[in-house]
Amino acid sequence: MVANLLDPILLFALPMGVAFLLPLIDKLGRSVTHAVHLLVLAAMFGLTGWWTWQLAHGMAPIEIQTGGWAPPIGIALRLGVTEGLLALFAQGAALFGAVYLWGREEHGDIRAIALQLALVVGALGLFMTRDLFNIFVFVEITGIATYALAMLGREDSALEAGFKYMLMGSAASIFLLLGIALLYKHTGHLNLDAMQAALAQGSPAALSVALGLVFMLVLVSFAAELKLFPVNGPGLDMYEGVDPGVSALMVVTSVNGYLYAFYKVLAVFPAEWGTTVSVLGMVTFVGANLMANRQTQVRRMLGYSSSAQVGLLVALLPMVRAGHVHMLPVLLLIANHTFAKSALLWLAGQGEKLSLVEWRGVFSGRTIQRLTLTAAVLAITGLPPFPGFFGKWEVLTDLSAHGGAWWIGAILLGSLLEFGYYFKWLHYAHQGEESDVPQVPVSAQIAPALSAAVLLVGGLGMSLWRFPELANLSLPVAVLLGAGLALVLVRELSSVVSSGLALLVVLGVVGVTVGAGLELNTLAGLFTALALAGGTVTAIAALSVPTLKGAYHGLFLLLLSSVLMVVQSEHSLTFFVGWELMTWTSYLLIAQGREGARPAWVYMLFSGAAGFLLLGGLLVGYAHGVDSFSGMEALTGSAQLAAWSLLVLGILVKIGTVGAHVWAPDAYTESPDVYTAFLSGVISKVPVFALVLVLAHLGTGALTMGGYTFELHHLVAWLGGLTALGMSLLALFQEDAKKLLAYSSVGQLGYVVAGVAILSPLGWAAGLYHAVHHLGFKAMLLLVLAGVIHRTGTRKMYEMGGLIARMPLSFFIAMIGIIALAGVPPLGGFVGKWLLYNALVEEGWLFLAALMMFSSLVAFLYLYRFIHTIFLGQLKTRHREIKEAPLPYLLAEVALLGLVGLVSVWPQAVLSPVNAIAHSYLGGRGLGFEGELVFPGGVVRGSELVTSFGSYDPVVTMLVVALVFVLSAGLLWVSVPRARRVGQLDIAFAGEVPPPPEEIHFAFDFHRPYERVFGAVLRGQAVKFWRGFGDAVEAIAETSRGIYSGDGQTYLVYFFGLAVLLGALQMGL
Amino acid sequence: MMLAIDFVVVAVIFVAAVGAMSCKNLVSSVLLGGLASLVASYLFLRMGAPDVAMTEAAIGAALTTVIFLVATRRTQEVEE
Amino acid sequence: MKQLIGSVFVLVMGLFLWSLVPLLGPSAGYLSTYFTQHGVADNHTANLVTAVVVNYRGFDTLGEVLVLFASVSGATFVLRRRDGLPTAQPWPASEFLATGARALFAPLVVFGAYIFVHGHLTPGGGFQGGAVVASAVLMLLLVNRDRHLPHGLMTWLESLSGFGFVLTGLIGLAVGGSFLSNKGLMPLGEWNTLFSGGLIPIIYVLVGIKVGAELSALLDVMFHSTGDADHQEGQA
Amino acid sequence: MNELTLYYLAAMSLMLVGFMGLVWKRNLIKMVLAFTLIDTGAHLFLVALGYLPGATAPIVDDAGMFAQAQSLMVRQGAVVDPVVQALVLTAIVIGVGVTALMLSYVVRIYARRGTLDIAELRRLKW
Repeated sequence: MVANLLDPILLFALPMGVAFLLPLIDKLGRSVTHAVHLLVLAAMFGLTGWWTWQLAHGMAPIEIQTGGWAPPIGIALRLGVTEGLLALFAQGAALFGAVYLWGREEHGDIRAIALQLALVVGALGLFMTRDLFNIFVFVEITGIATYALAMLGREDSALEAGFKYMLMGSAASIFLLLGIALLYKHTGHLNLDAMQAALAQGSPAALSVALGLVFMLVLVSFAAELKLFPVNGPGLDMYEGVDPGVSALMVVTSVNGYLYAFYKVLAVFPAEWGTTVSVLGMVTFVGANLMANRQTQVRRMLGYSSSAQVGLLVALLPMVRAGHVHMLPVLLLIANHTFAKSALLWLAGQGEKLSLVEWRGVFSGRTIQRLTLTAAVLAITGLPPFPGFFGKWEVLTDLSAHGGAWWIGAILLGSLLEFGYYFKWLHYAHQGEESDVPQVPVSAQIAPALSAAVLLVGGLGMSLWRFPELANLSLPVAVLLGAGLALVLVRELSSVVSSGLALLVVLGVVGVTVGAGLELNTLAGLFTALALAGGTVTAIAALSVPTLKGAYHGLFLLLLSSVLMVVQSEHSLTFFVGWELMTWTSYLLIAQGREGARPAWVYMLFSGAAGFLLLGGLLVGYAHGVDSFSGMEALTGSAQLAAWSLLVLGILVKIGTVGAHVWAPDAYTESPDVYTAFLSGVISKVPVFALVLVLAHLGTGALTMGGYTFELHHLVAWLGGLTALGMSLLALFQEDAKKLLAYSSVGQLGYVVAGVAILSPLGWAAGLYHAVHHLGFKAMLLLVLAGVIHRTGTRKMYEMGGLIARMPLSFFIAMIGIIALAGVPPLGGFVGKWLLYNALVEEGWLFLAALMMFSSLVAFLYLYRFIHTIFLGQLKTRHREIKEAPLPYLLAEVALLGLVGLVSVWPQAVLSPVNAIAHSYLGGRGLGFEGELVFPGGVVRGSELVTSFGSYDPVVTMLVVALVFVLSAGLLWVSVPRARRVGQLDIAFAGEVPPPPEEIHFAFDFHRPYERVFGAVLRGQAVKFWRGFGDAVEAIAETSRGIYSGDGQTYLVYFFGLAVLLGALQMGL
Repeated sequence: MMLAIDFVVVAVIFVAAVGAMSCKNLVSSVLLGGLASLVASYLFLRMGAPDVAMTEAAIGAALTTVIFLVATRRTQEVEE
Repeated sequence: MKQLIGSVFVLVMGLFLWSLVPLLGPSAGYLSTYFTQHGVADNHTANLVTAVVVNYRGFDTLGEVLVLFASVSGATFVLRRRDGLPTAQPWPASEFLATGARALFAPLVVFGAYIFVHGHLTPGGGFQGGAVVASAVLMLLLVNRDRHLPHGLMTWLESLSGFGFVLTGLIGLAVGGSFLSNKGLMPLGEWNTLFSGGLIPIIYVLVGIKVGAELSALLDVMFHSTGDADHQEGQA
Repeated sequence: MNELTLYYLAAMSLMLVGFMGLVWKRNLIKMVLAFTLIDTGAHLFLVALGYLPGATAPIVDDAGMFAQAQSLMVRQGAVVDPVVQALVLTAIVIGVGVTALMLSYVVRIYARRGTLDIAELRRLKW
């Protein structure tokens, strides 16, 4: 008899009984009440967990009867795996919510706790009941509990919001009641299963009109409850107006409840009507995410976001029902939204109604909240390793297998819009000095942190369980991930300790990798070597930067692991997980720069777009059953072209080719100085890796139109060429030395892109050789500059000068770097360019070859300025006493010098692996190595590079150049008389007021003549375009959010309008 | 005969409802609303629903009207 | 403008709904037929509506009680705040009315109790009876604005009757195998007598007490949430 | 016109008047009142759905009917549908709860803002 009592109905009886008894319990003391509240929630969680565990391990769904009557007579409930999981999310988050609201009802009374319990009961009822009218009752329970709780805490705005919300809710519940009554009349049942069976048997034709109207009633009602467009106005007001603790509860209980109840009700109607639902949901998803970008109130922004996320889930429900999408990923998305949104709302409870700008610095020095906010934002925007990523991934792959291209497009567009506002909030909260916003109580800090922890653990666990290929990480990746995560969590660890640890980890990983035998003759091997080389050097240099703490070094290790993950991936999923990890770790690293917040935001938007384009390309593969790059060779025709275009477009955006380059220079410039070297040297090469893969497996991108075939890789090569030219010209006009190198970096990638895009062995040799060599010299130059900035404290070139006297080593290294970059013999720059010209001429692309040569000339101009303005000329007075760059910088630079020297004198070190790679993908013969060089000490074979046009021997060249240099230098030393030094103050002013110092500096606006010629075409064109684009998007958002006039009556008119629209649709008018 | 009475009753309901919505004096509005509710309970009775009729009379007509009256007392009694 | 558009929407909606009416002829569906056939035999209640409300759909009714509880809690929550409110101006109560009200109080309570005790036999039940009890309380509040309900007693009544409902359900679960089951615990009794229907009268009495207490509390708070008027901002 | 159509007409007209009130009236109390009218209309509509011409109320209070009921022989259409009535009972009680909560909001709003005009409650928008 007592065993009977262990029935899931306890999940209702327990909280209801306690809610009724609460006034009596409270007589024992308020702390007893709190304890009982938490205990009840915990007990429910435990029971549900126990049942769900059994259900997940094969137990049949538990059918629960009430009143002693089996369905369809009595009210039946069901506890299956889905219901169990949903209940667990709701109970878990409500438990955290109770922690958040701990002690907040002091101002009101004990009823607030009873109402919280009622909300949870309502949600459970909505999950579990199989009875239509019972759904109505539970909708009312959650609704009324929400209206009542709205008054917890703040007053005026809550009053207004609550009342408007109640108006809409009442209209919705009347519609629901009418719909339920008509369905009952129609079928004679209230039990959903019986109803479904009755309707499936077919009904009189006349009644199908009625059914259409019933569908309208139910859909409009749920649209209002779920806050879908355009009836979400009062819902948005709720998020803005009521205490975030309450709106969080609303998200975790009632919203999820309505969602699942709607799913159950949908099953009654014909499947094809689901399209209307999906369209409504998707419009909400895209529209609300768009409008959220114009919000300055964080809480209202979160409201728009909730509307959007629920819209996405609603759109997916009919697809789940049609079997196009699995239920599990949708559950993952629900879990993700539940915990992430509640955490964000609780965090938004910091202070009263802060607008975005006022968030500046709120979390500075508040470690837990800072980490929580970052994790929650990453989770809600669907980035790995959080459940939202895996949910979205699986939904998208499911959709792609069912031809849902438009849905995929809409989902990706909405997700990108979501990036815009969430990362804006993140960057405001992360930047600036500590603000004076008071700290919230401990319970309010713990609750969001708990949610974030659930997200992280749940996401990792779920992903490993669902995608075993992700568990298949190489040891180095795993070590870097673990160490990185650990360092991120102890983010305030001192710079000395954390940088040392990071270096040790990197060295260890290098040791393991080399010890395991790194195969350079594969693409993965080559790029692994590149990443580890760059990583080691940057880790060494970082030893000398006292401002970079544990957070930086942890993120750096995570970033390195993600790069390895990408280049070693064999599966589209692993590739994309690595790619997105790389995107956000890099974002956070850029944001650590002093002025890095805004450039990092722009970076994130472009990277997000790039990621989604790539994802689109990968999904074309999934649509044809292909889940890896190598499998993509099977694609043909339009699928091949679609995949090619999406992938290449994404890669080009991520590289920052001309047009999409606007994110790059600022992001490079404002990053921490050490990190810029890694960004330019390694991270920018990862898309190059992807480009090689895509071109290797998907070919030239042949576009056939009207009998003509155009190969799109020409276009890519030209874009590369134009990038090289355009960025070099822009580099000319920079006063900021770092920005000059930033533009130069993007420009140099243009050569790489052009080379790779030629899609010939020789072209690849040129491109990949240059990619490796670029790591050497550009990282070297950036580190030299980092040292200079470290000592002088400025990036403006006109504020420097004559530093050769104080920093001779730096000067020497910079000079080598510049020679390497300029592409003149005897260093590797020449080898790369010589190969590129050969490859271009071989293909007959002569115009492009000419363009490339011209842009090489432009590089001389800015390089000259770089070394001349910084190191030569007169030393500033204030720089008289500065020292040479710190030792770690110099060590790193010397290591890079070694790399440059090696590939310059012995290009085969890179070229022979590249040759092998090119051969394995493209076939044919690439480059030849011939000749024999006889030294006094021995013979070097194959030092000569041979193409069909000629040959080049770097060793001989090096020897000749060295000889000529020594001879001419000696001659000059002997013959030219000593120069007289002129002090900086040997200038007299004849009583005039001198113009501002930078204007009389000879290096200021040095290349003005060129700017007069090119500036009009170049300067700001792309920036102007993107700014205009952004303005247009914002204008659309601004106009469309005008429909939320704030008038509750207008909202009701929208409600009626939606009813008329859907009714007309259903009646076929 | 009964049908004729029903006609009158429905007419009364309609008039009371329109009156409740259009009357400037909120107290009269509320009372007219209560009247509509009371007359509706007669219709429930006619439809073979004495339980509903009782409930509508006790809760819908009486209690709700009282709450409304208190609310008007505490705010405004005339629509502005 | 907004009003005109809204009216058009409402009219079109009305047309939609009205177009249904010809399709909704009199007919009895499965559930309806089942309850009319089996209702008496299953529960020995004369009033089929009561059988449906308390037994077949008893879970709904529990939910309904929770709704009432939540809304009264909500009203209390909204009105009884730390800062004050303008209270209802008392209606002038004539001596005649006052005497009548006092005289009516006891009979009304008894009448309400009669309704919920006989819920399984005659029209009416816990909700209607509870409402009548509340109207008795209303009489008192009307004539004597200063009278407050005895809060201690109210709390006990409210809490225990609600909890009792849940407990009865659990007893049904333990004995009859499902929540709120009316099987096996008590004899169903003789039809059309007071002691029939098994647990149904017990539950309806509990509901009656609960509803009466909740509605009385509601009236109390509507009348009595006193305090000084706070500053009225944005006075129109 | 038969009586059932008339009942539907009553239900629909109450709902229509209520919805019109929601669109035209900006006074908060009027809006809440409009909802009670709509509620009443909806309840009439529900009960009308279960109405059978010539049937009695679903109360088995005479012995002859009881005998039929005991042997599960109640004539189809002898009593009206008890289910919708039970649903309406529930809905009425829920309705009064919502109305009470709305009105307490109205009282509170008036105390804080000194207005009953819905158009004045526009601090939260866009």
